[in-house]
Order: sequence, then structure tokens, then C-alpha cells
Amino acid sequence: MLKKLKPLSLLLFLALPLMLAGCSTPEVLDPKGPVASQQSDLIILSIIFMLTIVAVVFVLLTIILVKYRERKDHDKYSPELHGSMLLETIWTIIPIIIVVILAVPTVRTIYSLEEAPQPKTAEAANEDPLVVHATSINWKWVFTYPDEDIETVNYLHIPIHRPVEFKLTSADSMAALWIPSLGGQKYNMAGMQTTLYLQADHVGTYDGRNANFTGEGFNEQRFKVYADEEADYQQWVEDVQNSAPELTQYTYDNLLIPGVYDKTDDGTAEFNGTHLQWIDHSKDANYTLEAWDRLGYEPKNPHAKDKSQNLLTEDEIPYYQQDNTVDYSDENMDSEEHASHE
Amino acid sequence: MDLKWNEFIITGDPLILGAQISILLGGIAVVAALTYFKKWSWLWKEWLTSVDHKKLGIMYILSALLMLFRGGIDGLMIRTQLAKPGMEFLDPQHYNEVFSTHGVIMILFMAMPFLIGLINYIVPLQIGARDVAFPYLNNLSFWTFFVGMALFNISFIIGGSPDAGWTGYTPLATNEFSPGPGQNYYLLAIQIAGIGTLMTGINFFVTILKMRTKGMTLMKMSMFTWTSLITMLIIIFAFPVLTVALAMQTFDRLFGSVLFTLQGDGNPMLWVNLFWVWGHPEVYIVILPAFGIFSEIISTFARKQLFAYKAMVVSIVTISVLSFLVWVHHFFTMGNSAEANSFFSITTMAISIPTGVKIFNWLFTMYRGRITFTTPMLWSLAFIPNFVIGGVTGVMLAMAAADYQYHNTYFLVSHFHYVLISGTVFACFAGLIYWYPKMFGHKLNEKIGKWAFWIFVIGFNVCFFPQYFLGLDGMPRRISTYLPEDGWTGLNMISTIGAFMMGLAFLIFVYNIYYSWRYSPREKTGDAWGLGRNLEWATTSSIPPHYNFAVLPEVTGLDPYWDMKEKGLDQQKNTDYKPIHMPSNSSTPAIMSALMGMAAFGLVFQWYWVGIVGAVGIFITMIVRSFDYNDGYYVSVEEIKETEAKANK
Amino acid sequence: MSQQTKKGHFPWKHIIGFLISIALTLVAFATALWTDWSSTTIFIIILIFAVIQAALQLVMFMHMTEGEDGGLISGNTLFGFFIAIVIIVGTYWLMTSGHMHMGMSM
Amino acid sequence: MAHDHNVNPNAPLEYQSEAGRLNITGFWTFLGAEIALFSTLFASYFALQSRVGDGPTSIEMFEAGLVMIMTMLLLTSSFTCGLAIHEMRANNVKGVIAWMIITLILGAGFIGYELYEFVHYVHEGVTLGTSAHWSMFFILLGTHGLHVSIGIGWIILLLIQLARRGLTPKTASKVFISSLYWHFLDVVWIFIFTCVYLMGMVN
Repeated sequence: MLKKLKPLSLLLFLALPLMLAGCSTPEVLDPKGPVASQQSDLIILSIIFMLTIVAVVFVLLTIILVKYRERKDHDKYSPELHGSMLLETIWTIIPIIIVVILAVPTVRTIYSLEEAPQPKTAEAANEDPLVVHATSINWKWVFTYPDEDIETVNYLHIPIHRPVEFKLTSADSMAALWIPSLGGQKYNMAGMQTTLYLQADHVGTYDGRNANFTGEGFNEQRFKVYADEEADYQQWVEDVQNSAPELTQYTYDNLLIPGVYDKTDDGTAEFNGTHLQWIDHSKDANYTLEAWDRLGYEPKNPHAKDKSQNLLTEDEIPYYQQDNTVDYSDENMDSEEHASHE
Repeated sequence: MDLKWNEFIITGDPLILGAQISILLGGIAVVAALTYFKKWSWLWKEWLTSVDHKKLGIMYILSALLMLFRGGIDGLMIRTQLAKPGMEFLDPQHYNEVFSTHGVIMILFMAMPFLIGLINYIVPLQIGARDVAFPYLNNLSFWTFFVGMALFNISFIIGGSPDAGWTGYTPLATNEFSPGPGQNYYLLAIQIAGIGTLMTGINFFVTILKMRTKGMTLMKMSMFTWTSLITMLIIIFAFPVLTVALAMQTFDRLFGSVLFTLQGDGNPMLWVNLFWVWGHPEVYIVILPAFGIFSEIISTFARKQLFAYKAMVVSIVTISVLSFLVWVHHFFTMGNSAEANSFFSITTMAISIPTGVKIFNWLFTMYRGRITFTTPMLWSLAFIPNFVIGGVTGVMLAMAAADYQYHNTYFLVSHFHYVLISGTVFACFAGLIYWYPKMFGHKLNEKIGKWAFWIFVIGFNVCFFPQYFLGLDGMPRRISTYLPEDGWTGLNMISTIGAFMMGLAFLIFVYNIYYSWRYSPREKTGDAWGLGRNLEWATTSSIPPHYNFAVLPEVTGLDPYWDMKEKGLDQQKNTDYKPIHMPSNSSTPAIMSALMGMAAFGLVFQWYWVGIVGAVGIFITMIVRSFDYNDGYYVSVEEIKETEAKANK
Repeated sequence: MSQQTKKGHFPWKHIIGFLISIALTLVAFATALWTDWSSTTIFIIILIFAVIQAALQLVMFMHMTEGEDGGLISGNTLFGFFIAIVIIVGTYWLMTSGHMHMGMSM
Repeated sequence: MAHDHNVNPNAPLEYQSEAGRLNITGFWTFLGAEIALFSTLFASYFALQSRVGDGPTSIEMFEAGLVMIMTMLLLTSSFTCGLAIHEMRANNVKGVIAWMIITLILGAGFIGYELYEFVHYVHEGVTLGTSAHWSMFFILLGTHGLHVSIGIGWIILLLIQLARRGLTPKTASKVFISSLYWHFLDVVWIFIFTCVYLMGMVN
């Protein structure tokens, strides 16, 4: 029996490097920016400690199983041995020490992730983070550049070496914005806003996705992140400002209807103007359901035989003929905004 | 909900159609067999209305095995769908339903009843009691669990299964984003089963504290009894949280409240919070009894007393308190304040300290022992390295800043399968094999058992080890398919192969049950392994009589039965019999639970009148019960003599 | 029926408990509605009154500490209060701190 | 399960039989679970307290007089329930029944006022769906009210049994347990009174 047990533990040990060799470096351990680096450093530190613990237990287990298996002469058998203050203390103290060693950098990193990454050069220090509102909608991503007054669907461009301050929210289900190469995720929640700082230090195209389950189209709720040199980024912004169509409230409200974005071939789009002129989902969670009502969308039982929807066109809805702009800079937006809906 | 009649039964999916046909045929076969062999009355009188903790334990375990099969099929369907990029085996909606039911079933309708079944059977024996404190309640607990389970399981053929994940996060689970009856099934089925679990918690908590035989102080209880006691304590304080949370979501979905909704300024995150206030202690509810089982088996087959018994007790008590203080690690990424994340990071890591102590104590239990590699021992030994892998990745996940990269990924999926399978599932197998002769009077075949063991353990590692790397490579959990350029194909294929190995091992295990029933030699004594240490082995016959002990044993130290054997005391020589008082069977729990199931089924489809009729029925059965002054009956000395004489043959 | 009866024993304990309860209720009421202290001060004071009153009920009316299981029952109830504090304080802390509340309309 | 050899004739009636003692300890354990249950409701109430949406706030709705009456009714019922147990220990069945009936009347009065309060709110336009705050208010208060109503029904059943069978270890332990339940609901009410009403009326 023992002969079979040893290969098992060996197998586990061998599996690790084999796996690592078998595929390229996993995305999370191949950071492309300071946030992801901090996290990857922490992960590697913990892996070292954890592998040590695993090794100790595996070796001990193997030795004990070999030495104290049932034999003809059980001269090593001492049933009276059942406790040792010294050993107890050792294996209580050592884990405490390990936990402390891991807790210190963890807490430090938790706090540091709450702030934009430190700039590396003096000139970069003068730059504010680029603010991007990332709104999750079943099942697409809308990225809003408030200062540039543009909006994109399912992709975004960011300049390298400049922190990006993502303002995360959701129009409906809870999602999580995750760009593994640039750093960990945070939740997008309707009626709330979370902040996530990320930064790219290398030009490249990175995969971003929703990591939190949101239903049927969850799988396709992904996007590309294009990290450009500053000049290229500015060029892209200008191109969008010059060529993209104006975002209308009707167009935006249609985005709120659950579905994968398929109006264009590659599933992406860009607009002039932002939806923030009508709605900030972090301040009014109900907006999506009101938009459904306006457009005539009704949620249907997934097992219904007839799942068709009768959506109204823009001309059929008087609401869109009026100006529904909301000024969110006003603290008393609540009353105003509700008035505008009625 | 305007459900059309043609949407009531799910049609149009070949997989579901196949399940419907096999359930129908299986049902007909069972009914026919019971009728043919005239077993209906036997089934009702001897089993379904029984208050005997041993019979209830077996019924729990049978249900759990059935659910292991169902949940396992779900798991294999998930793995089949993910084997290659772009698979079209399941559409996304179906996939979502399958992983949601897989989670709920495995945790709530497999792991919990399996462990509760073992606890039911073994704990009263280990404390030298004749039954639990509240036998009637015990039967009711079983039936509420069973009805909840049945209700949950019919969802996939009637109306549609829940599809918002086993966590049922709002707002996804609200009416607007999960229309249809699926989520209602989730809420009501778990609610009913949860009430049963709470009753079990109270019942065994009182049983262990109050029904111990003479001389068995708290510090002389077996480790399995200790872990059961602490588990029950956790159940008592954790399950009410689930009850409330489920009720709140039910109100949102059925009665128009706006607690977790987008409307009315609701806070969907409160559900997430409440779910995990229960959910984290729940993890310890399914892991602590497993620790107990491993402790029993390792100490038995190493022929040594558990190393550092006191430290083991202290560590489980510590775990029970800490288990209520760590729930936030399930949502570090919710944008909590840095203070909150730091606090819960540290408490979570702190749990690894008592757990580590336990691991080393198990290792040193075997130090200077005489280890025999029986199948239950193999499962217990395999637990140690695998659980350590699961445990250390748990510490990694506890580091909130790093968790932003692991959260919602296959790294997490792998972690919790490592902990729950190598902890709970291995323990269920180990415990079942170990105590099998106590339950059925014969052992399971060792050779077939070892085949099942090796295939399962290797398959388990092949299935889940690659998933750590998939997670680090950015594969989120719960996606129904992926693209070839994601680069996850190879590892996913390996993982799927492993899953099927586990499936095969399960079939071998079940075959072993049949094979051993036919061919294994019947046990003649109460101490089937010859190495028993605790009182469950001290019964005269292999399967204890319904009163367990003709004369209640007296205990002087740890491992009392080992002690008795060492000192040459023969428990069974004591023939100073007195009439034994036993509780009567009762049919009200089954009826009451059936009414609960009916009421809940009505509510699932929002047929409120069915709900009201069911509720009235429940109250009537409660009133009937209140006026029932049946005090049980006495087993006469003659009957005891007769039974004991038969056992000693 | 051979238990020791305490026939005619006047229920002092209950009456005292009842009077204290009434007094605490009234004082809490007055503190909340008729003082102009800061709301935090008021909350703390009336919460202390509530805890005292609850303890009074448990011990004087419910005889928590009597019987052979008095210790067990008291321990269990105290653990219950510990869990209650964890759930309430923890939930409130999480739901009102951090980024969570930034977008919350008040 | 009853071990009848384990009878202690010196203890109060409800503690005399093994079954009685087990039931009482079991019920206390259940009350531990109830503490967790109500604390979850309170936690949710606090978390949702400020989420009033378009609806009114607590301070606009609560009426101090009504709350005071309800509190006094329940406090007094807890006291009379205690007196019933006091009579039970003096082995006076009639006393038990009399005090319990008074308790039930006071409890029914409490429920009556609570229903009045709810109906009144609904008339004012505040319902379960008004806002998260009010949903939670109705669920918290409703859960407590449901408990009290169940308690009333339960105690009525016990009084019938008491009238039929007199005081035995079994009926005594049942009545004692129902009294624990009743007092416990009063304890919960103290916190509802303090945390929902009083705190809601400050500011």
C-alpha cells in the first residue's frame, strides 16, 4: 500500500513545475503595471511560505507512514505517547509567526491599493489620474471618459504610466471589473460606487472581463484594454470626438436592455457625449427598470415558449422628445431627478 | 408570475427529457417493487415513522448518496461543457442552472445530511445513550430536510431550476433579473431544509450535553462527539441568519418588499452580507464533523490515543468562535473600507493556526503507532496532504490585497473543492466505510474499496489541481464557455478527465455496496475492526438493537472501549437488565413535512391558496401533536434477554 | 405530588422586577424624547437601559440561572448575545463604511 | 427520551422528570437561536434605516403615545405571566389559568394595537413596498407580532390541557416553557422599543 502512497505525493510535487513549464506564465503572475506587481509580489511571497508548509507536512507524513506502519516486530510502538507540551507550543507559535509575517504586507498593500499608484517621475506627479467610469450592464461594459466627454462600449484606451481611476458602478446585476494583467478586481454595484486604481506600464492589449456572475450573457461580458503611449491615446480621443456619433438617451436606454452588444460586428462602439448627463447609476439604481418600462421591455421566464419583446421606437415614446438632463454636481439632485422622471 | 400551462413542465431539452423518463421509470419500479413484495407497511412502520436515531441516520445517508449522484452528474455536465472551447453541450441558461443546483445540492443536500446521518447514527452510541434527547424532533428534522431536498430537485423538471448561483446574489436573483419560479424554489426549499437543520442542531446539542452515560465528562468524550457538539453550536447560531435572509428575499420576490432590489432604495449587498454571515460558519459546519471522523479513524488504525486531545478540543472551540468573525473574506472586493478588509484578513488567517495545530496532532497520533492501511484509513491519510493544499491556498485567499486577483476565479473554485472534497467528502466516505459494519452488519469489500479510493483521489487531483493555474491565468468561475485564444484549453481538458475519474470511482463505490451486501462475511461481534476505541463498538451485536445498550456502560477515561478491552472487562457479562423506556414512532412529522412541501410548492408558483391550505394543515398537525401525551413504551426484561441472547450467538 | 410548595409566598421578585422595568422604560422614553442631548449620547443611554431591562427579565422572570443547567443555559445565552453583537455591529460597519456608502443616496 | 428513574421530587414540578428538564434546556437552546434570528433582523434594520427612498422617515410616522401603550401592555403581560409561574410553583392550577388568561388578554391587546398601527400606516400610504426602510420595519415588527400571535395560540392550547389534566410534571414543563417564550418576546420588544421607536423618534 505504501508503495502506492509515495508516488501520489511525488506526483503532486512534480505536477507543480510541470504545470508551470507546460504553459506560459499565468496572467496574474505576469504583471503589466504597478498595481498588478504589488499583488503579484504578495502572491509570490505567500506561495513561498505555503510551499514550505506543504513540504514540511508532506515529508513528515511520508516519514511517519514509512516508519510506523504495522510490522511483525512493533518495537517502535508506544501507545502511551499522547501529548507533548513542547511540540504543541512549537506548532502553535510557528503558524502565528507566519500569519504575522504575511499579515503585515497584506495590510500595507490593502491600504496602498486604496490610492493611486505612486508616480515614478516628477512630471508624472503633476498629472491627476485619468478618471473613467466603468458601468456594467447585462451583458456589456460601458466606459465613460467624463473629461473627454466620450463613451465606449466593450473596449477602452488608456495612456501608459498614468494611473486610471475607475469609478465602478452597475446599471443592474452586480459585476466585477477585472483586468488581470493590470490588477485585481472590484465589484460594480447598482446604486453604489467603488473606486479601483489601475495603471499600465507597458504598451499592449490586455483582456478585461466581468468576473462576477451576472446571468445568461455573463460569459461574453468581456472587453479589450488598449494601453497606448500618451500621444497615441490623445490621438484616439480626438478621433472618437471627431468621428463618433452623438449618444442619445434613447440609444443609451436601449443598451440597458439585457443582451450582448451586437449592433456592430466586433461588438464595440464609441459615442460622443456620456450617459452621465441623464443618469449616474451609482446615485439612482432604479433608472434601469424605468428605462425598461419606457421601452416596453418585460423580463421573461427563461423557460417561456415565447420570449419575444415588443419594444417601442423612439418616436412612440414622448419621454425622449423632452430634455431629461440631470446635473449631478448639485447635491440636491435627488428631488430634481425624480421630478424629471415623472 | 404569469406562468403559462405549457411552461409548467420543462420540455424541449433532450438531457432533461432523459432525466424525466428515467425518474418516471425509476419511480414506477420502486412503487411496483414495494407493492409486489408487500413492503409498504414495513416501510412506513419500520422506517418512515421511526424515531430511532440509527434508522434516521441511515435514511439521511441514503438521501445524501442519492444527492451525491445528482450533484455529481451536475458536476460532470459542467466539466463536459468546459472540456473544450466553444462547446455546445449546454446552452448558457442551462449551464447556469446546472452549476447553481450543483452548489446547493452538494453543500446543503449532500454534505450536510451525510454528516448529520453519521452523527445521528454514531454520536448517541459514542456517548452511551439509548436515543437522542428529542427523538420525535429528530424524525421531523429528517422529514423537513427530505421535503426540502425533494422540492429543490423537482425544480429542473417542473418550472425550471434556480439560475443565480448557489449564493443567489441580489439583484441578479430579484424578480426583474431572474423571472420564473427557479429562485423561488431555491428560497423555499432551503428554508424548509434549514429549519430541519436548526432542529437537529438543538437536538444534538442537548443530547450531547445531557444524555452522556455515567462517567463520561466533557473531556472524556470522543473527538467525533466533540466536533459534533461544536458543529451543533454553530448551527444553532448560524442557521437563524439564513432563515431570516431567505425569508427577506422571499418577501422581495413574492410579497413586494424592496429590501434587496434596485427599487425603493434597497440594498442588494445586504443579502451578500447576510448570506455569508451564515455561509462562513456553514463551511465549518461541514468541515468540523469531518475532522472528528478523521480523528477517530486515524487514532483507531494507528492504535494510539489521539495526540494532544486537549489541544484538539481547544482548537475546535477556537475555530467555532473565529468562524463567526471571518465572513467578509467572501467579498473583500465589495469596496469595504481598508480597515474592514484588514481586520477580516487577519481573522481569516488566524483560523489557519488552530487548523494547523490539528494537522500536526493527526500526524503525531500516528507517530510511534502501528498503522494499518485499511480503506477508511487510506481516505483519512489522503485527507492530510490534500487538505493542506486546500488550506494553504485558503491562507493565500485570505490576504485581501491578493484576493482581488483570485476572487471569482478558478483559483477559488479549486481552493474550496480541495477543502470540501478532501475534507468533507473524504470524511463521508471514510466514515461510512468505517462505521458500515455497525450499520449493516458487514464490511465493505476492501479490495474494491481501494480501487475506488485510488481512482477517486487521483481523479480529484487531476481535476482540481490544474484549476489553480486556470485561475491565475484569468479564468473566472461560472463562465459557460471560453475562446481558444484564452489559452485554457489544455488544463480544462485535463480537469474534465479527472472529473470523470471521480465519477467512475463513485460508481465503483456503489457497486461495492451491492457486492459486499451479497458476498461479504457477516460480522459476529460489535467490534468489527477489532480495534474499536469508543463506545459505538461496545454493543453486543454488530448492529445495535433499537435500545443500543442493554445496560448502559460506565466510563472512566478517554477511549473507554479500548480501556475496557485492555482491562479485560466484559461489558456484555453484565446482565442486570431493567425495563428500558423507549419513545414511540410517530407519523405526524412526515405528514407535517409533506404539508410544508405542499405549501412551499404553491408559493413557488405563487398559488397563494395552496400555500394557505398547507399552512393551515401544518398548524393542525402541530395542534394534534400538542395534545399527544404518548410517553413511549417499555421494553420488557424478557425481550432484552431474548435480543441479547440472539446477539451473542 | 410531593414537591415543596411555597404556598402563600408573596411574589416580591416579580413585583420588584416589574417596577424596575416600568421605571427603566419611562426613563428611556423621557431621555429619548424630552432631552436635547446629542443623538449618540441618547442612543448609548437608552441602549444601556434596554440591556439592563433585558438582563432583568432573563434572570428575574425567566429564572435563567436556576436548575441543574443554569450555567449551561447562561453560557449559551451569553454566547448568543456575543453572536448578536457580531452580526449587528459587523453588518452595520460593512454596510455603512468604505466605498459602499459613497453612492448611496441618503 | 425519558429516564423515569431519574426523577427528582424536590425540584419544582416542571423540573421533576428527565423529559421536562430536557425540554426546558432544549427550549433555552432554541431561544439562543432566536437571539441570532432577531439580531439578524435588527442588523438588517440598522443597515437599511436611512434608505427611505421617496417615502417618509420614521420620525414622520411614529406616534409616541401608541408605542408607550403597546410597551406597557407587553411589559405587564410579561409580569402576569411571571405570576402564573409563581402560582404554578405554589401548585395552584386556578391561579395559573387565571394569570395566563390575563396575560393572553394583554397580549391580544398588544396585537390589536400593532394591527391598528400597521393599518394606519397603510392608510397613510406607507406599505411594505414603500422603501427598504419600511419593508424592514414591517418585517421586523411583523416577525415579532407573529411570534406573539403564535404564543397566544400556543398558550390557549396549553390552558385547555391544563384544565383537563391538572398540574403534572408534563403539563408544568409545557407551561413553564411557554412562559419562557413569552418573556423572551418581551425582551425582544424592549429592543424594538429602544432601537426602532425611540431611536427613530430622536432627531
